[in-house]
Amino acid sequence: MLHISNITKSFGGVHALKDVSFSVGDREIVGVIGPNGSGKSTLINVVSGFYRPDGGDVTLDDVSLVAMAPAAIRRQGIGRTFQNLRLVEKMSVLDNTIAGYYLAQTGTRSLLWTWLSELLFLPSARKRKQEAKRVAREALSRVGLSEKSEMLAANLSYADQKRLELARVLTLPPRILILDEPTAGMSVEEADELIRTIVDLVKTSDNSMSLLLIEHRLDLVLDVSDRAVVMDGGAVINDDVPAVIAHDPEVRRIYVGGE
Amino acid sequence: MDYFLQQLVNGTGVGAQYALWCVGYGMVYQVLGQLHFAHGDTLVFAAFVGFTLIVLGMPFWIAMTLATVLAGLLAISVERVVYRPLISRNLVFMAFVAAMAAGFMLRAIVQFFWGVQPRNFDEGILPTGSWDVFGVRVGYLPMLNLVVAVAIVIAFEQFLRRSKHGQAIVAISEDRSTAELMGIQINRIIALIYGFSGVIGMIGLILYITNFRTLTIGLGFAITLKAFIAAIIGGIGSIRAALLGGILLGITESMVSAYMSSILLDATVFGLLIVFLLLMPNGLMGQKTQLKL
Amino acid sequence: MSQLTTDTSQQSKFRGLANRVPGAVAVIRRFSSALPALFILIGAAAPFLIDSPFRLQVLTLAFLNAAVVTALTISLGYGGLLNLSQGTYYGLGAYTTAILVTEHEWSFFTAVIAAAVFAGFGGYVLALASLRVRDDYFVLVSLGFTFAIAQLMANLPSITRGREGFFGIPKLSLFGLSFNDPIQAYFLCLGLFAFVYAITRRLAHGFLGRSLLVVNHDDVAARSMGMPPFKLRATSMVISSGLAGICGGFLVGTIQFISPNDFGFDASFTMTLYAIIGGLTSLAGVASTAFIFTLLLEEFRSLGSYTVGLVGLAVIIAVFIRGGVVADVVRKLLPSSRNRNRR
Amino acid sequence: MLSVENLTVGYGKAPVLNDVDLNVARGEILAVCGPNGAGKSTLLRALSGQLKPHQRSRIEFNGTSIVGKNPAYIVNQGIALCPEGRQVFPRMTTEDNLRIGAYTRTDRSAVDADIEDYLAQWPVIERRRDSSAGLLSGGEQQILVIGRALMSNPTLLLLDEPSLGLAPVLVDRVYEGLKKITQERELSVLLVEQNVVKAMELADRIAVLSHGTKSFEADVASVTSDEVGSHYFEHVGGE
Amino acid sequence: GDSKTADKAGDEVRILVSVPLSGDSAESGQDMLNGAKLAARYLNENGGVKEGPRKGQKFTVEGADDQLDTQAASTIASRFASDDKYYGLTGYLTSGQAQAAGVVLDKHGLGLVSSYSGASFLTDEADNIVLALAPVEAIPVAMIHYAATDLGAKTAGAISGDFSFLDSYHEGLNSGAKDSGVKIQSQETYAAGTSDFSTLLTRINRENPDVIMSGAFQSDAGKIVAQARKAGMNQPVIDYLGEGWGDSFFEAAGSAATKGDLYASDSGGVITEATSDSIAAWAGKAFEAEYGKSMPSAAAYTFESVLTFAAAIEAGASDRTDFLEYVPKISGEGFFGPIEFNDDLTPVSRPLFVSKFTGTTPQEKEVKAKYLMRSDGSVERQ
Ligand SMILES: Nc1ncnc2c1ncn2[C@@H]1O[C@H](COP(=O)(O)OP(=O)(O)OP(=O)(O)O)[C@@H](O)[C@H]1O
Ligand SMILES: Nc1ncnc2c1ncn2[C@@H]1O[C@H](COP(=O)(O)OP(=O)(O)OP(=O)(O)O)[C@@H](O)[C@H]1O
Ligand SMILES: [Mg+2]
Ligand SMILES: [Mg+2]
Repeated sequence: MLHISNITKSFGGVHALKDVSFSVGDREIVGVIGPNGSGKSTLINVVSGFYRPDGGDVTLDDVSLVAMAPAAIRRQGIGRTFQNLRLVEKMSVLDNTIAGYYLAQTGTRSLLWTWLSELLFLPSARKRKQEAKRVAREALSRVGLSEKSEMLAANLSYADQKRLELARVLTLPPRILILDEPTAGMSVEEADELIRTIVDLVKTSDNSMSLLLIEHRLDLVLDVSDRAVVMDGGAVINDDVPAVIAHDPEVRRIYVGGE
Repeated sequence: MDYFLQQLVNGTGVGAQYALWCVGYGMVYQVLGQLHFAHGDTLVFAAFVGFTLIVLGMPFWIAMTLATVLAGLLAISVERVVYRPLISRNLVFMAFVAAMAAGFMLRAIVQFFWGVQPRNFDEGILPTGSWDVFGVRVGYLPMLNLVVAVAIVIAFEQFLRRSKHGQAIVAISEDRSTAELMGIQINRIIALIYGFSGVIGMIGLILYITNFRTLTIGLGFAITLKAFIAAIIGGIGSIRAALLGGILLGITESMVSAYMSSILLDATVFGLLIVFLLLMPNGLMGQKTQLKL
Repeated sequence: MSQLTTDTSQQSKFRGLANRVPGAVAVIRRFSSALPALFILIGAAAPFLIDSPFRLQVLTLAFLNAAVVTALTISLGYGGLLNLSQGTYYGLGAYTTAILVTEHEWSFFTAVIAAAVFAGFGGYVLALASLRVRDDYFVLVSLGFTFAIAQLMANLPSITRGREGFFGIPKLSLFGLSFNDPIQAYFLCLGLFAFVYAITRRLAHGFLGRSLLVVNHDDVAARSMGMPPFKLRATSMVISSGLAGICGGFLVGTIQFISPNDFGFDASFTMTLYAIIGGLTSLAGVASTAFIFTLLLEEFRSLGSYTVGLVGLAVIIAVFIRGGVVADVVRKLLPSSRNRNRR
Repeated sequence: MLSVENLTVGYGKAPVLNDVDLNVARGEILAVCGPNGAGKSTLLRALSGQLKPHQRSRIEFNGTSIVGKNPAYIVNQGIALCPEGRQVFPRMTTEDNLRIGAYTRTDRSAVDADIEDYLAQWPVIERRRDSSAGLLSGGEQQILVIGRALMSNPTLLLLDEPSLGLAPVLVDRVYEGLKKITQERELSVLLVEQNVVKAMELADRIAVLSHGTKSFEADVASVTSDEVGSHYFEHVGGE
Repeated sequence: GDSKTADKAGDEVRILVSVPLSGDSAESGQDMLNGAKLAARYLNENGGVKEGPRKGQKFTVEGADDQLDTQAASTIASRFASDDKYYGLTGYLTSGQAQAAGVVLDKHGLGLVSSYSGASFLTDEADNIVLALAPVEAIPVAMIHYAATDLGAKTAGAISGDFSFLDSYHEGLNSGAKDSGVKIQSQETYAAGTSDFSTLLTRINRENPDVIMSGAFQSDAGKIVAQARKAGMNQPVIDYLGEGWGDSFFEAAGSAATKGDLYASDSGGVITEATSDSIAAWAGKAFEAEYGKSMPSAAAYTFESVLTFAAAIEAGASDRTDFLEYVPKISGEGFFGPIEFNDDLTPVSRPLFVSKFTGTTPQEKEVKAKYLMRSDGSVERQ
């Protein structure tokens, strides 16, 4: 469903992406690995509309996304998290999450109508508010933050802040979920558990949902992915099932190193 | 043509005056990102003290030197007493309001001791004549302003470039807590900047006094406002920008009243500035902030 | 210390308390939302307790000011648009109303609606600038807007009757209450305040407020969540300025004379100051700051020329109290409750 | 060299760390592990002076107390913190970020040499030396902040999750580099790390923080990583 | 509840003066307040109220800072209205405040005296505002008449502050110019706080007018003259608002005051002209002794306003609610001569003097012409 074709992007002299192409199918989990600075984050910034590519195209169900604004792309169904945290630090954990739901969900109806119904105390507004709370709580419990829902986002430990980002995008599950290092700062066990939860969600969700996962924990990625894309120097150097990638000597050399 | 040149010179003179105020103000703004809204009032307060010293018989230049020192100290104390407690709590807007209020209080003190009458200085502190350059009148004092402003900017930029302070200041403006982790004594450096802003602003005010010979209470806020506008037009990022912003503002004002309407001066000048900002959203020399996610 | 500062905002203090005493939360919540209602109730009784027309007039204006400044919280506090033009919208509303009722003989009610629309449109125009410029640059645009409109009001005598002011406004009334009777005028302004407060509160605490906070804090995050920031920003401006326009209409009713001078930089600036002192996003804080400062100003006025300084002092005290500086100093001075963990 | 006793510190009223004792000897590497929210970063913030500990806490460094001192003072004493989450100065260039790390040093030419040295060692950031640090990729930034902390020539280095966001190759290389430097310079390291296995490869001793107290400490030679892991949740329900 | 008895009003005549005491116009406001205080002193030294039930009562004057703000003016007015210890309300540097106060007082059946603002709408729209001042339009008419007839000017350049009465001033300037056959080549305005006038002066100079009409307050006028002379503009300057302020003007003008001819047009010339036993002569001396500067016109008009209250009380308005009713019936000696009002509460006439400076102090001047300004805006040379 998501097709990335021939994307190139450079910043001044830095060629961050060179002719990148691959696709993500329904309910597929695609892992993206590659050395630091290989262009992984840049790629998802292009897909989510924050960067405009120099060339190439991104389509979701044959709708081209490259000219769309990030907000519109989110409403098309591509949800992402950030490698460097982007939380509203002065809001509570719960409020951060609710905002995620509100913002994503309102795209589907008119803003004006939303406000009006709220101003006029219409039952629909009330219902939506409760719904938002419920969904937010659910998302928080999914990532294991239920107990901290009243804390300010700024006061969370690093790993918990990463969890919160994830919860925020999960309030309204996107069709393509893109995660940039979701487990940074977590211990092996915690990371395992979190990734399994996400994978579960992807595999069991009612609507079809796919996952594009950027992660440096190689064993974990290879373990859960259906396919893994290896990037180096802005280009895709391999795109195959995990079993093959795991034994690719090139991948060992540039990425895993040692031994 | 002569008319145009004359007006250009006039505008540059006004702009050089703004620039000198703006360099001091802009320094705080450019390097610390703080709107120092007590700037003008601290200067005017110090100048009134200087005026009193003159009335008491002190020679002009000694009195004004003392006033300059006082301006620096006042600026440092405003930072210490008003800004720091609030900014360390991350209450930037509150700090801005409190600074305004500190300005109000200084103004009230001036009014209490010196009344609302403008104070006038004697003539002849500096020669006020002008050169005649191909029929265009170029005043000594506006040119002196310009030279001093440029000299200060160059000196300060050199100082920043050569000393470690330059880097430290940038670091502080980006992220205080991490800057502290580098071993930077942030409070000391901030005090330094405020002190400089007071001293440089005061130099500007002294030149103003030698030229126009009057001092009014209302001048303080006018200084702050012009400095603010000039700093924004210049763009956050360098002190040089403040200088350019000041001069550009002066020239724009002058050209608008020379060729358009003096009745709608503010409306026209601001209209132009807005258009300019919309075209150059980061000011004249401001850095475009790139987005990296 | 941006990373490390702990709960400085009201909200989280409140939550901290709530965490420890779970039962307290409901009580406090209910109480705090009932507070403004209580306030308005007391306000409604005021005219029967006060017999000085002066005090009544001051209270009337205090409610009017509180209303305009409360409206500002949406764009300034929640939307994060450093809006220095609230006084201008107040003025646009006032002039629209004045012109329509005086020269076109509209009813006050319809004129005020037109005022809201016109001022709201003005707000939209300024919001357009937010597409290009941010933060302090936006302040300058807003400042320019304020200066320019004030100067236009002064220099378009054929429309605004010029810089000496708009004279000859007829006696106005709304819903059968006449502005010409001090008590009825008082109730009109009190009602206006209640109206503005209710709307603002509803919007701020609901979807709009929450979304605006996100947009304000992190544009990128908001976009990644599916919300185009401009739409939200523009809405916040339109609401703030539209409500200010309505308040402007009421000003015309109340003092029956307006002049461009009243809607210049000083007016806008003061409003923004009140909103900041009040805590930007705390509606009750903002409204009460505007209210109390209007009263204070009138009290200080009898002290003649020291008004400015005393206001300055009051502002610093208010800021330090709200900013927690006072609390910290007290904590340091009282050895019993020494707490060295906070910086 | 560093000795910490009864360290009690937090953000509001309730402390996050309770009576933690720690010691780091000269040239020693102590790894501190623990689950999320255990207070590892809080510990480092307290040691670096960003947080003021409770009165009863003792922190001595080379025999002098550094409790309650400000971060700048502590850096001057020779303790450098590499904070968690890539806190680069985004608008400064890569090179300037390194240079500001050497702020407390006065030997300019030696600083320049050290910078060149470090850049030569890390081609990933060398090629971006004149670019704003904010534009670097996550891993590049991480390499940068580690280098920045090293630039002050500390005698004690506090590292908060240095492997965050690094590709496996780079993690290995960072650890190798650390090992080398500690040996060359007699540098002591307090390393907070989630990757227990990696941490144990480098460290001399390992401690586990769990729910704000130290629940375990041992020489790495005497334990396995699974044993360490088993101390992670010791205190659950205990409070 | 507004009904009161004479004894409740106390045993003195209290007058509230609403003027700006802070901000850019504070100096003018302070001068106005000082003028009113001086008038109270004058009346008290002469035994207070001379006739009627209030006989022997003394006058006190109290200032209130209206900050040139409409809202503030209206609350000051309602303070006045709700407190009947005050007998009179006066002051007002600009018309807006007077109008706003008038609206408030109207609800209570009270009136005020606007001492230094006189926009035409004050007379047209309000029937409870007494004007101490002749219409602003009249002043430039006289100025330009003098320029044309006595100085032989054919062209003029004008510069003035962006004050609230600017429109009226320009209106008078233009109609006066038309009547006198003078061409106004440029009309420049500057904003309060300007100190560098070089741009505007260059623009005026481009047309090289025969005479410069300056409508700038106090030291601004001095700066304009100084800068004009420095820029080589040696035309006669006829000033309105500048001289009256006296010392500020001269300090700011400095040595430029003696380069080229300077003319002032104001009512303060009364003092120069006055016979030594007149009120104006007394006030001029007393003001200088008390406040260390020559008496500005603005102070003269608040002085006159206080005298107007006194005269009204003596004419029978012992209660403040009767004040308006008695205004047209007043007769008495005022600052500018006899106090006389029309039925529409405007003064029958006000004098305007055009004087030429002969030295560098405010006192060294010679009256060159005297005009009478009527309340309908017409001007008559004496
Ligand atoms: N906005 C930008 N301007 C300039 N260079 C950029 C920008 N964004 C990324 N780069 C450069 O492009 C390259 C790819 O960066 P990217 O962030 O995509 O890497 P990455 O694969 O996500 O690495 P990591 O695993 O370390 O996060 C890097 O060398 C980076 O410095
Ligand atoms: N600024 C703060 N204000 C209040 N509480 C905080 C603050 N920072 C952290 N905390 C709380 O202190 C506890 C310890 O946090 P800390 O960041 O030290 O954990 P950590 O062990 O470093 O976790 P991680 O591995 O996730 O980084 C957490 O419960 C966290 O919520
Ligand atoms: Mg990345
Ligand atoms: Mg941590």
